[in-house]
Amino acid sequence: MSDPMDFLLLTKGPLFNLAVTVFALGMAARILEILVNGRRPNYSEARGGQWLPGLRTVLTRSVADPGTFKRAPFNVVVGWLWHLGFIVTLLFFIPHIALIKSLLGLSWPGLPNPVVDLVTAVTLVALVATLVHRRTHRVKRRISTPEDYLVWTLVFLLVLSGYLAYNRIINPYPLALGLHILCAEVFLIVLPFTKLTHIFTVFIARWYNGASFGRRGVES
Amino acid sequence: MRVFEKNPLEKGLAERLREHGVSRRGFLKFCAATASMMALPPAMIPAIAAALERARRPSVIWLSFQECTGCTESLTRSHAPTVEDLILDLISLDYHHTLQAAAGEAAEAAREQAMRDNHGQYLLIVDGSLPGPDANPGYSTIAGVSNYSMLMEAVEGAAAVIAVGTCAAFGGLPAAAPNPTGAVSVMDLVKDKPVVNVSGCPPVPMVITGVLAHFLTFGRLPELDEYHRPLAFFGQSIHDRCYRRPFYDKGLFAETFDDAGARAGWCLYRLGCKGPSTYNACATMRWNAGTSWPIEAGHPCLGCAEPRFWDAGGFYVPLSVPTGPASDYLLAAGAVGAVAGAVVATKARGRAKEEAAVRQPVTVEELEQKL
Amino acid sequence: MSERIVVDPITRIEGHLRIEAQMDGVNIAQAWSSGTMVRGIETILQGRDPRDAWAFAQRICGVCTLVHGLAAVRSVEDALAIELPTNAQLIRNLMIGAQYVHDHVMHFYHLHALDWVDVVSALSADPKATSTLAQSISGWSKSSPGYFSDTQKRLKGFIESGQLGIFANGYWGHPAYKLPPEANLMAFAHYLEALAWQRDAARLQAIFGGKNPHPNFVVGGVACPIDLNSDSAINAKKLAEVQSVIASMRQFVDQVYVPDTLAIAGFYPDWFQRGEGLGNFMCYGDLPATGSADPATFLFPRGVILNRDLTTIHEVDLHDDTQIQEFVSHAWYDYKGGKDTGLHPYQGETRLDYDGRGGVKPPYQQLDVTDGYTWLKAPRWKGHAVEVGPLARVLMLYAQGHAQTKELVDMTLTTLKLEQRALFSTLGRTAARTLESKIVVDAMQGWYDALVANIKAGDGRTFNETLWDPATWPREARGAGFMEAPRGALGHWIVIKDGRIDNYQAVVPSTWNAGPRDPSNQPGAYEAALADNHQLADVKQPLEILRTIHSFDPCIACAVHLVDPVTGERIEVKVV
Amino acid sequence: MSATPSSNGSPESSPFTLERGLAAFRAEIDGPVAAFFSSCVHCGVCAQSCPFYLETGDPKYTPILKLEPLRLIWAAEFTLLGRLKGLLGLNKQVTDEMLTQWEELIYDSCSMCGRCSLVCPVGNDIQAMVRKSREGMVASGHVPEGLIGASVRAVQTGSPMGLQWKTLQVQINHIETSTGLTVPVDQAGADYLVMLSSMEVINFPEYLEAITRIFDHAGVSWTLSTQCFEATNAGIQIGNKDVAALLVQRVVDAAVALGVKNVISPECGHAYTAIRWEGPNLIGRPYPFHVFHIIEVLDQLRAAGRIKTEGMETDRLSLHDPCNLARKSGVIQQQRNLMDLIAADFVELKEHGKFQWCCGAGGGVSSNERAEPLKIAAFKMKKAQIEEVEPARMVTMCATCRTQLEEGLEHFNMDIPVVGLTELIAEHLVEHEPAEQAEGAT
Amino acid sequence: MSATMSGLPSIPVQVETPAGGGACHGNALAILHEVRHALERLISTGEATRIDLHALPFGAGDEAWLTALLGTGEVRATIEALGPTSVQETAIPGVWLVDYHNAEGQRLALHLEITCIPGILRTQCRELDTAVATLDTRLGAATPGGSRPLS
Repeated sequence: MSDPMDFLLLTKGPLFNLAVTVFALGMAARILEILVNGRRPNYSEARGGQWLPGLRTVLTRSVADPGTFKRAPFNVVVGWLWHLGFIVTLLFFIPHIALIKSLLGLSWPGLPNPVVDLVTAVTLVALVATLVHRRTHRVKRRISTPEDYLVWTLVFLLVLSGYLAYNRIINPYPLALGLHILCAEVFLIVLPFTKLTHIFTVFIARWYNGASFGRRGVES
Repeated sequence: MRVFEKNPLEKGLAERLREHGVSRRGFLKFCAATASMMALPPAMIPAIAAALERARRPSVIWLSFQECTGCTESLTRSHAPTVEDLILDLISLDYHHTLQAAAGEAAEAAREQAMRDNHGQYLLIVDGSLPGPDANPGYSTIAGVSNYSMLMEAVEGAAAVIAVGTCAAFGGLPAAAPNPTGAVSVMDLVKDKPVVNVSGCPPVPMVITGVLAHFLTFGRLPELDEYHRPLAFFGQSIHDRCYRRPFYDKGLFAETFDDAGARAGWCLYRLGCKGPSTYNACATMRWNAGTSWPIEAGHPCLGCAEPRFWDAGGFYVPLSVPTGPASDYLLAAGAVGAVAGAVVATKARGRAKEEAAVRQPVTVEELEQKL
Repeated sequence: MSERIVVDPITRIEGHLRIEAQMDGVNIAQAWSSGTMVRGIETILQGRDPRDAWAFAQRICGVCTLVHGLAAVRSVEDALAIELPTNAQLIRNLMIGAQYVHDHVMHFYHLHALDWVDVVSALSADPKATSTLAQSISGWSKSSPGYFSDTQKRLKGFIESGQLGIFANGYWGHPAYKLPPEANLMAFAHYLEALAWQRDAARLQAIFGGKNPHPNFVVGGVACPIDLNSDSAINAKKLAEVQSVIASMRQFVDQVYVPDTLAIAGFYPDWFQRGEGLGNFMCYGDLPATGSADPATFLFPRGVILNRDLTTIHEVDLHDDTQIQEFVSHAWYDYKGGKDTGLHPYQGETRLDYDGRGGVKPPYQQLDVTDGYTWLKAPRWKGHAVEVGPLARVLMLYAQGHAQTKELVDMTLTTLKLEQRALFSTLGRTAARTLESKIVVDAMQGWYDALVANIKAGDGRTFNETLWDPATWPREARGAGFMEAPRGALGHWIVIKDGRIDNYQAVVPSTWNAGPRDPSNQPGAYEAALADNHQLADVKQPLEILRTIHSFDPCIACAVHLVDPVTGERIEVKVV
Repeated sequence: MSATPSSNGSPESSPFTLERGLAAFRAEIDGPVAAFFSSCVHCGVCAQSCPFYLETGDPKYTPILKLEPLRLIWAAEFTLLGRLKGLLGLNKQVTDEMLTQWEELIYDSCSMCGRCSLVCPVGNDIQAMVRKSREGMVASGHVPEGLIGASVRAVQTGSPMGLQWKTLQVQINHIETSTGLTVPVDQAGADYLVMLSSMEVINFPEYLEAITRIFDHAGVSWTLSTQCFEATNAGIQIGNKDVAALLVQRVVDAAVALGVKNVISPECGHAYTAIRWEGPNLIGRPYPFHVFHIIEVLDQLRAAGRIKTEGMETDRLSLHDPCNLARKSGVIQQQRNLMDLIAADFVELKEHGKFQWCCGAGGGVSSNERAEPLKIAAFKMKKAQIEEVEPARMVTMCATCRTQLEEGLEHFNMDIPVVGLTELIAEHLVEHEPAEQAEGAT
Repeated sequence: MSATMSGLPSIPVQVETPAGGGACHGNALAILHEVRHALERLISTGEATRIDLHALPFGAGDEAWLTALLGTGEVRATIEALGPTSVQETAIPGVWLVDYHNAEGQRLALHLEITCIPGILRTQCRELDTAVATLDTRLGAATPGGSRPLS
């Protein structure tokens, strides 16, 4: 299996199936773990609704409040930068759209490749910055676990391998593409079992938060 | 590698050409065309001329195994040099089923004669895969001899082996899943002789002749990539050299074969083009005397110069799409996962509830004890 | 036991063919035709996307490089009832036409001519006399004494080099060669010219299909869009190139191929008296005049002629499982229902069983002809062994009173002073190939004009998108894709389940012609033809066998590619 | 700064065990907890909202870190991966040692102000999870002494400070004398049952007087209850639902006994949270009455035109929003409406309303003597805010906040008096003939 | 047998060709920059450059665009050896387009030469060896009764 084309086909075939399987299994389990636990009945007299405030928080929590922005500008700016970069690259790069279409049957217009390329480069720089920040900021350093570094490495390798493959810096291309897909597969496999879960559960968490505060009449 | 030492009386190429009335300018032009064909920079033309002055016709033995004759057909489409120039002036094609006059025993005798006369110096060209040593030899025989035996016998005295076409180079179609005849490539079997793979289904004709011209010109094989393919032709991908690449970069893609994008020549990535992962010379050499090439004629690249391209996902499925039924796995595993998650959560909830039922409330008396 | 002649490899064909002939004195008493290579493409096709099938099927053969691809595409289109845009049908016709003419010319000059032309004899020709001969039969421009002199000089230099290359060990000087040196020189010159010409002719497929060999196709039309204002589509420049290729093809057929055939055939009248054999002929028909696949509009009609009776044309139904069946009683396969049963391709089943079905362990001297002796099956139409190919088509056209065919056939018979009976022969087959090239190349101009007229009328459609997405397909479908390939009737049968290929079967021209005996011991077309009045002047140089076999234009890779499509099982056979 | 464990009793003698604690932790885990832990990315932004971290600079006070015991239990028992790891014995265990270490983090350095819950990018309600964690801490016996004391006193005497009705009666008498008004006691069928907090009664007796005057002015039908006057709930602060439920039940019983329609929570933050939000859930059913904070009631009266004021405070006033009232209960605009009635020079602190900063004393920190240095440290955040706008006086509406503000400002030698909003309103009431007013009241 | 064939009809349809001869897909422009550098080298050091256009990934319109831009200069020559080779000076002095075709008119190579005179135009020194002999032969053939060389 040292052959790049064999390697690519392995990653596009059996390994991808495996990754998707583990991912789907794990992620469904994670979400069910949350939903089945549910919430206890609340007998207090509500001041506001839950559904709309919940959904509102799902959206608004993406934007930091001015005080947080002032006190943690790095977190906010760099966090935004690389998250946005990652999402743009993931969802608006034509080959990714083709992949998603094959998996889910959904499709949408993509962005020009040079734009995605630039965004990817910015994402990589931002990711490096987050690592430096994690190592140097006393709070982040204190609360970081090995998992944080593992996840950082996976995300970085995922973006980096995509960048190298697109710019054809690693050759031959089947090897480069295979490496990128392999990174994506490892990413998918660990996703449900690490903090990467937040990609999906963040919506649930924010909703619960917004609903809880909203019930008490606070826009959270 | 020692070559062309056998027949000192034979004239060099320049002299042979002069004898049929080809002028010096004609010879220089031939050299220019040869440089272009070998994908060498024009600055190499004087060196090529000097080498071709002396070049003699090497003996070439061409074995056809599990093949479709597409590679030979492709060879006959070469316009620089033409197949007639090739077989009359440049090489001595001593065994080739499709072209040779002799048949049956006479044909085999010609092969054996050439192998004896040019022992250690002939070029062995193979097209088609062959059933491996572990497969039933009856799956492919010539003159009652298994392909495997014939290949190994012919390799013994060869200076080098050129595997023409993806079947010979990588197993190709016969080796596609589930490989019903146990087909293998030449490279799988030949370990002690230099092997050049001229892949493609079929190969670009000028790439076949280009490798022969290189051998003829320089008396050695060209520089190879990790798949033993000549770097001069397989060094860059179709995608890197595709004239439609700017559309890829701009994100302009044909969605179907007859839409405005297809008519305007937009990128065929979404129609399944394998150009990015395919290393071949189609984009620059093009086909049939520069007439066109698949992408120019609106069809995505099949990736035919790459190993296992038959099994590399559908031809109309974009390169980034997995080859397996991943979405089925997604659904099935999602369902299983949901059940597993629900079970775990329910179990944990159940335990918490059981504990709550027997829970001992905290009392002030207990708290007081702590004071 | 009397002498058994073995010719293996049969060269100047496509694929791996072995002929064994049982001699009765100087006569061939019986012959056996054996395909000695198998790949298993149908097994490989199982489970794949039907839209991809053409690319796999196309690699069945690189010589008739178009036909299997198109038959595969048509099988899917038949299964899904996809309607073709007019332009796509016309472009396909042009590509098929180019295939015919290209293939037939190459066959005549490069695969067949050396059976009739003694290259060495050309050295003693007088260039001036050659020129006179050439100019007497055709207005072809390359016919000056200087031209023939140069050609002769080149040949001389080549032969004197001592390295004869592809001409080494030919049966030069064999008493069966009858051409005078001048005719040999002219033919040799045309051998080289045809090599050059075919490169140009192949460009037509490249324009529409991207390359040749193995041009590209798509289910539902053609991949090349039409846009007169685009550089990247079929535009006026490319259409003009197509026109120029057609013109060059017509010129070569008219001025070189047809005159050469008649000239050479004139020296071999006895070859109009042997080498036919079966007397049964079959055509599926092809080359629709419009986008529809209605056999009534085909240039080549569909039907069967039995026992040389041109007055009755029998109807052929590809879907009727009692009509076309394949037998393996003398092939290296086994059927579950027993080796003597016959199966229609939709139910087709095959199991590789070399050792169990009489395969002799290589290296071998002789086949065991009492059992399996080939990788070819024996297809039969209602139990009849039939011949397919140019002779079948020309007879069919002739029987139906096709005016141009009648004119061409009658002209040929008159010129060569032959009776109609002479058509049923080795050279009748070769002549039929030449004549149908003329018919097809003339028709190409008509398709081209229709294409241009259609584009001018504002129709630029080349592709029917409606059933491209497998999600739009029925869960199960099956269809038959047929063609008149240059070598004869070709059918691909496909069964589609859940968007994937469930079963795939190809019954190809050379299976009909080169196939072995069936359970009732009826020989295949080759075998019957060789047993038809063949004497060998020199058993060591069986030139006569080559002549008749080559007259069929064998394409053996096409014929042997069958591995169990039902179970997809790979049978491992260990050789003891 | 190292934590000093308060658990002085030997484990054998203690009724609280690790198992009991773990069960209590477990019982608190629900969907939101699972969603929150699943989503945390260790970004550390919560630290930037925590006065205890910001003013000490010690990263161990990062809010999310305070939840580690709860998280470990969730991860091990409520996730598929945790169950699998458990089979292999790979899960990290929650131990007594760990809980001992965490006691400081969960009690001393957290006022449960909830600011972290509002800034967490993934939406984790950290404050709610601290509240939940305290259940486990109590059940496992890892609680600061001060809070235990308060709880015991609250249950045993009815007040965390040991205050008795007789003390309050003295005060009532005094008010009645000074105002000439009657303080209604045990008036069945009154519209409002007014609850008090011991701290107000002891430190800020002017509150009750102010209420008496305002309600009289507005003609509100109200009463006190001898059965229960204490609204604060030490059970909420210590984090035990048994104690909390006991205390809430007293309020409910009193209200039901008098048949009031509404219960007014005093100028005390956590009391409001206790009876307004947690109460019904603690007793497991909805109330037959409504609960309002006094500020809400005053604003309703203002809006109805039933409060008429005259004159304005002319010095620069600023407002401190109690966490429990503003951020955690949505009472934000009401106090501003009231300020507008009486303050000519009202200046907002820069971050206010739901984004206000905690005074540092809530969540039981003020009852936890050991936490004094942390409490003062946390106050620096508030101090900085106050210094920014340089008010002459601070206004607030929570006795704990008011005490902390007074003590803190004094600690830093800042001469800024702190007043309760209710008294401020009372001071500006338009004077009427008492008789007329009394008629209206009957 | 009819040996006639239909004459080549004129191009059947009108095309709106964009000015300049075709669409530029991007690569032609890069070549022009390379030509510019080569010209500077030719001027400063006299070094000639040859660019093989056939080996470049040109789109259908690129070549037309490039040749239209380079324009047509004063010199045009055709060499008949192994098929025609056309040498055309472009409108840029010193930039030559050398187009090699085989006997069937198929293009073998297309070179841009940046030089004073393309090498293939010059008389070949190797052939000068036989020049006198060839002339003598022709003289001999042209002189009745044969003639001896003048020298």
